[in-house]
Amino acid sequence: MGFFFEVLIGGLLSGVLYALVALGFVLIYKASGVFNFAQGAMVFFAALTFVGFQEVLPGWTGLEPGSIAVFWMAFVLALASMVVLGILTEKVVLRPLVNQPHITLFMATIGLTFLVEGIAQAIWGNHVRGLDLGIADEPIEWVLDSADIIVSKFDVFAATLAGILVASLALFFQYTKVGRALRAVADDHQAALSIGIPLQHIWAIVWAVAGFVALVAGLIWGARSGVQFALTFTALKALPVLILGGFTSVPGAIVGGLIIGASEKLAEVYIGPFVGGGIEGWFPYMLALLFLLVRPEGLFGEKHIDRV
Amino acid sequence: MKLKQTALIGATIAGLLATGYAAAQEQFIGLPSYRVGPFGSNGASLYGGWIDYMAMVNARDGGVNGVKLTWEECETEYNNARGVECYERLKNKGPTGNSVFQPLSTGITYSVLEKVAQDKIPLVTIGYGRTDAADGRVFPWVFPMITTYWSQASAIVNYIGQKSGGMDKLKGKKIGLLYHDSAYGKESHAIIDKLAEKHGFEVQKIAVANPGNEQQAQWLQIRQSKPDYVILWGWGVMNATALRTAAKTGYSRDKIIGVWWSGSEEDTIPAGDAAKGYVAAGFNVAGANYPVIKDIQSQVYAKNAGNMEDKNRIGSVLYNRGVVHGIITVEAIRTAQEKYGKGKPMTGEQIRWGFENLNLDSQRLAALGATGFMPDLKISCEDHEGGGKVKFQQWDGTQWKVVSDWVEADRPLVRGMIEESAAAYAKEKGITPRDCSKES
Amino acid sequence: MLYREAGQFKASYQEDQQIFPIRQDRIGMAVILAFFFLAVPMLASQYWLQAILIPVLIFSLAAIGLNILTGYAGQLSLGSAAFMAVGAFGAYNFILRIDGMPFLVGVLLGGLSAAAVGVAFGLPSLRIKGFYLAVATLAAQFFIVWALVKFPWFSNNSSSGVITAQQIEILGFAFNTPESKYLLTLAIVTVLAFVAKNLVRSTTGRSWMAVRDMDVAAEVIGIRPMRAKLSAFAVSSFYCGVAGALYAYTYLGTVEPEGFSLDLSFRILFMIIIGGVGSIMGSFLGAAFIVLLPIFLNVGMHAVFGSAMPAGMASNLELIIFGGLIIFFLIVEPHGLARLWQLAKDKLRLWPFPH
Amino acid sequence: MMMNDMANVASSTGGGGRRIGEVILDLKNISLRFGGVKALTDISFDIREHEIRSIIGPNGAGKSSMLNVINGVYHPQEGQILFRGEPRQKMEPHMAAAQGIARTFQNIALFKGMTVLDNIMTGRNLKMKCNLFHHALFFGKAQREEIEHRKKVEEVIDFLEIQSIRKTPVGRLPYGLQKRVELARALAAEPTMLLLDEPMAGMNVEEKQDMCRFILDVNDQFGTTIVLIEHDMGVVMDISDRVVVLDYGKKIGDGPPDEVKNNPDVIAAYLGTSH
Repeated sequence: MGFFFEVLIGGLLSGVLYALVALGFVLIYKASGVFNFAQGAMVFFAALTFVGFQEVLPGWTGLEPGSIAVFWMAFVLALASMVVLGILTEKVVLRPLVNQPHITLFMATIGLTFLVEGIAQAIWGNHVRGLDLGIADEPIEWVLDSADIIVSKFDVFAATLAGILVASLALFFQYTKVGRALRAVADDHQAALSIGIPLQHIWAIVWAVAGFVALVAGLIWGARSGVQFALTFTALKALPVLILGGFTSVPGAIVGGLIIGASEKLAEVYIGPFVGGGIEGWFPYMLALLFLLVRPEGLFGEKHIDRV
Repeated sequence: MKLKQTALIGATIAGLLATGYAAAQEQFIGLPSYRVGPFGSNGASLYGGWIDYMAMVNARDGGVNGVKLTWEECETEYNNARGVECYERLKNKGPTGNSVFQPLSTGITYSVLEKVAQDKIPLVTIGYGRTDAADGRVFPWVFPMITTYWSQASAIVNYIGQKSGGMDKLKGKKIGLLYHDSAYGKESHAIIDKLAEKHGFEVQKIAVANPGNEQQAQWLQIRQSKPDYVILWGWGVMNATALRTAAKTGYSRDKIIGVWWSGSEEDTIPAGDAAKGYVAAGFNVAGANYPVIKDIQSQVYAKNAGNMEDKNRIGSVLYNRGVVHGIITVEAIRTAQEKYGKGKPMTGEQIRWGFENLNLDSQRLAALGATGFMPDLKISCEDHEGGGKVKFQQWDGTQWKVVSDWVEADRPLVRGMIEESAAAYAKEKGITPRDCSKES
Repeated sequence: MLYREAGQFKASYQEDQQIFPIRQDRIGMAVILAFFFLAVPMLASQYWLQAILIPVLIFSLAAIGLNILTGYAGQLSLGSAAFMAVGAFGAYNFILRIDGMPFLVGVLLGGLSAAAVGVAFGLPSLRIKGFYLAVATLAAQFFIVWALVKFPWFSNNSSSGVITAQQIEILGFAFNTPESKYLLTLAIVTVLAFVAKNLVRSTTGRSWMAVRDMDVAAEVIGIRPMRAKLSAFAVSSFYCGVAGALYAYTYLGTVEPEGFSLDLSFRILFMIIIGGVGSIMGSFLGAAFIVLLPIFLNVGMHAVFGSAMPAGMASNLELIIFGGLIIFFLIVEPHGLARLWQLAKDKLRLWPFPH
Repeated sequence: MMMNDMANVASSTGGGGRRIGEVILDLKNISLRFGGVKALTDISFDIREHEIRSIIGPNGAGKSSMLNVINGVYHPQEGQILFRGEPRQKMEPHMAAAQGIARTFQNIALFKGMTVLDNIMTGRNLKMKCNLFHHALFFGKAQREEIEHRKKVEEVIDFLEIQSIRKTPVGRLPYGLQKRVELARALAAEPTMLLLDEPMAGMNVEEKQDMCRFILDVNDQFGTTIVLIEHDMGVVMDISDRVVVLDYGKKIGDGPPDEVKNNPDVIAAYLGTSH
């Protein structure tokens, strides 16, 4: 039983990280109806930019490598880059495609994925880099001693961070003027426009926020498995998360992430051995596929009625 | 469609003509490199080392007996189709065509396996590729040199035996095999099963789905079944993740033995402290303190040349592996020149002879400044592997430290499997194996 | 002046329904076919045949497949490469396991296996649309490649999972030179391209497009969305499957499941976006473009920088150009190169009198 | 000559002339809900063969929902539908099409990426027998069939006077012409019953007159039963045989135009307030 819980807890905690990537998708989808396939590439771009600045800043400023000052300067610069990237994307790529079919926008973001990956690697090079956030990825000892269950300090830290991020986003949407405007936009573009909400202004903000979320996700994933190209694959796992949670729901992204994280780990451990293992690569997608057949709108999504 | 395509064709031909071809006293080496994509950082070090070595030979010795080495890279992105295109593009360049094809990708190796015999270009796969091609009677044009995967697996088991105090102590032990769930990873299964049977240990095979950046489930399984050792048969991001997750689940890193594609700085540095104590096999070692590396520093980098953007990587495992590729390529050309005429560019066919008669004994290695850097090597008509030895290195947190001498594989067992598999291939393809007693 | 349709009148519906209603187009197509069937094998070097023309033809076929599904029936798929894999491994196993299996029948059966798998993964399309479906096809992409690696039966228990295609033989003639492989590929691709053209201009094609443009309205006039979507999946996967079989037999010779990666699926998608969504001709243009561009860049950069070329620059540039072009085409010319081709022809139609 | 052809088509489908016949479709106590929202409540009325039956009512009265129930896009939770006396079970739109029910839509539902000709050809879909393999080969059976149906389609094109735009992609046509093409597509199916959802919305007077003429011609020459939703009361009262009035999903009136016009409920709920 201990083993089961160990797998379950580990799965839930890594699910939080999927949720973090999925959150970026949801924000943009809610505000502008775009399914931003490039969110994964943005996570990669963010992490790479952060690590890149961390490398070059000591040379530019004479600060101690690895110091707190360098960390925060790199963070701010990376965040600024993400905001610029987000706003540019909105202005250059998506605005000209307003009112095009969803599928066209989706394909455009696939193009954006390649563009962003290419630019990131062209600027920073493509060797693997480590990223240290100062929290060791080790078991919490008292849990290990008392229950013989492994719970990683880093995972708990990451989950907490993700929780804070989600909570502050929720507060932001609920209580700020921009947040309210954003929800109005999400409900009905035309109506929002007609009551004088500056749509494009809002979109720019959303893309910037999505860039911020991508940076946080990139830092956590980068610290977990190194900053490298494979981060873009990880981000793909956010897709089944979205299908489970629904494209428009922030809590959905969280719950979906937890379900995907836990079920893929449990499946690998309990079903994997019977079919030769390695099923983690496709299991979440299959799960999402089966789920789609039962409830196409996701757990928290809105049911869509075709009108003719 | 016509017009546009003709225009494209014309322009590409112009491009093709504009490069390459030059004076006759040159030996052309096509480099199907990969520097972008998921494995780009590995490719950058490997091909960097190889190019630097050739640049050093040109600078220090004026080439091989006066024949300058020239080369051109062609980006494969580790993709088979692109690899084939590079093969075709490179094959007729230079005065004598491409000297040798070394794609550093098993997939590309398979894709050109049959073409090389027709085009008469030796295919050299050092530490990857088709294992049974070590039977030179069936595969005259293919050289899986120094150590094949099977030899490596066997040497790792022998090393574990040594550490346990003798091969008989392996009985009843449990060894985990954490492998990349792909053709590459599965290459380990047959030989490990055979060895398990022979020595009486138990194998637990655990697959990791590509790309391998999530291994929580696998390591929890390992934590539960508590194997005595874990062999890490990974590639790319999977390696660092394995080490980190092992740390997370409390599996001792000095019980993890990696293969050579899991044992480079590219694997340990991203893992941070979690990599400390980890042991990996290699047919070359890390370190910049070898005369051959020092020559590269003084002859190439001191003159502001050199291929590596990141100079810290000089002397890394993969960089040095690239240097090994350089040494073997250059020595094969040299050997060929001794038979077919010094100071002349060699054809692919002549260089094939050079590879087949390559003999890097300890004396030659010393002359090359590579004593202890790579194992001694003797290729023959039957045996295109020529060594089958690996050294083990341990990561101390900042660098690799050699912790063993050259460990041999169970040669009779491996050779038996190679011959069996090669014979099956020969039968399927209707190939009559060469009679090596008639080769000169 | 030469490209003029004046004076060509259609006296019957039959004439009006020809594939190429304008006489010059018919002549042009005949010239193009003659060029590729007769002149190219004599003139082109091995490099051109093996490294460029054969893959362009094969990818054109895969692109036609995806175009049928995405361009005509409006269902987005990110799993084209996996269906190619099914075709390749299917053909391999049919030829391997059934004695005396003729090559062409083997390829056909490979394509049909892909069609069957395609229909299975197309079932969700009855309930879901757009990027939801894209995620379902991702499931196909990952699952199929996993299954081919995992069950050694598919690769005839090869220790490495790599299959080596058997010698191609048709009626005793062995296809082992680049020229003969090229001609075989060209013949198959030409026939299937015409078949695709026939399908899209018939009732089948019209029901695909109807479902694409407005599925509720299509159903109201009596088109069964299920039949239209599943037939699109079947035909599309069949094309991808045959392309996969050719990829193994006439192009690479050996293939491994991992070769049919998500990245390849994306590339095929790019071919149709750049070449022209909903255009058979566009599939050829797109395939040629996507195959040639990286080679071009690489060669071009070498010409400019020589061996001092910054490492990886060509490939990063390639990613940037691909991504940029996708966005550019979607914004500026959603019908891709095929539309530009059409515009050029329209200009030519008026030339030399522009008004 | 062309009109004669059309008349032949019509007579072959059993119509011809304006003799109002038996009840062809009988709707009994239909109720339709979306979640908690009631779109239609307990509605009953019938449609007779060859008549022009109009459904009117203010915006949101449930008119379009009614048409969607008739051709199977929506499935009412309660009530019974009898088609030629047979009760209908759960049915899909393509089955309605197979029973000879065609329709046009309030917001034009043409296939935007296709030409006018191809759009109208889709209307022949149900009558074409060739399968995918015939199409793949094209020559022979598929080609013969294509030509045969092309002839019918050309008759419809002539009838609606849209010859000049045959090869134009419908997306490029002005609104009025698109409506006409949509009608053509419905007619190409040679329907016994034609559902028209605001066919004249957004048209100028001249276009309206044309459309009116086409509707009357269709009804007159082929005997096609017509169910019409229209806001223009002048048109409705002019051409309808009987009119159903809906308000808030309920039926508030039913009968010949004159009777409905004078129904106090209708005047109060509808004619008196809006329009």
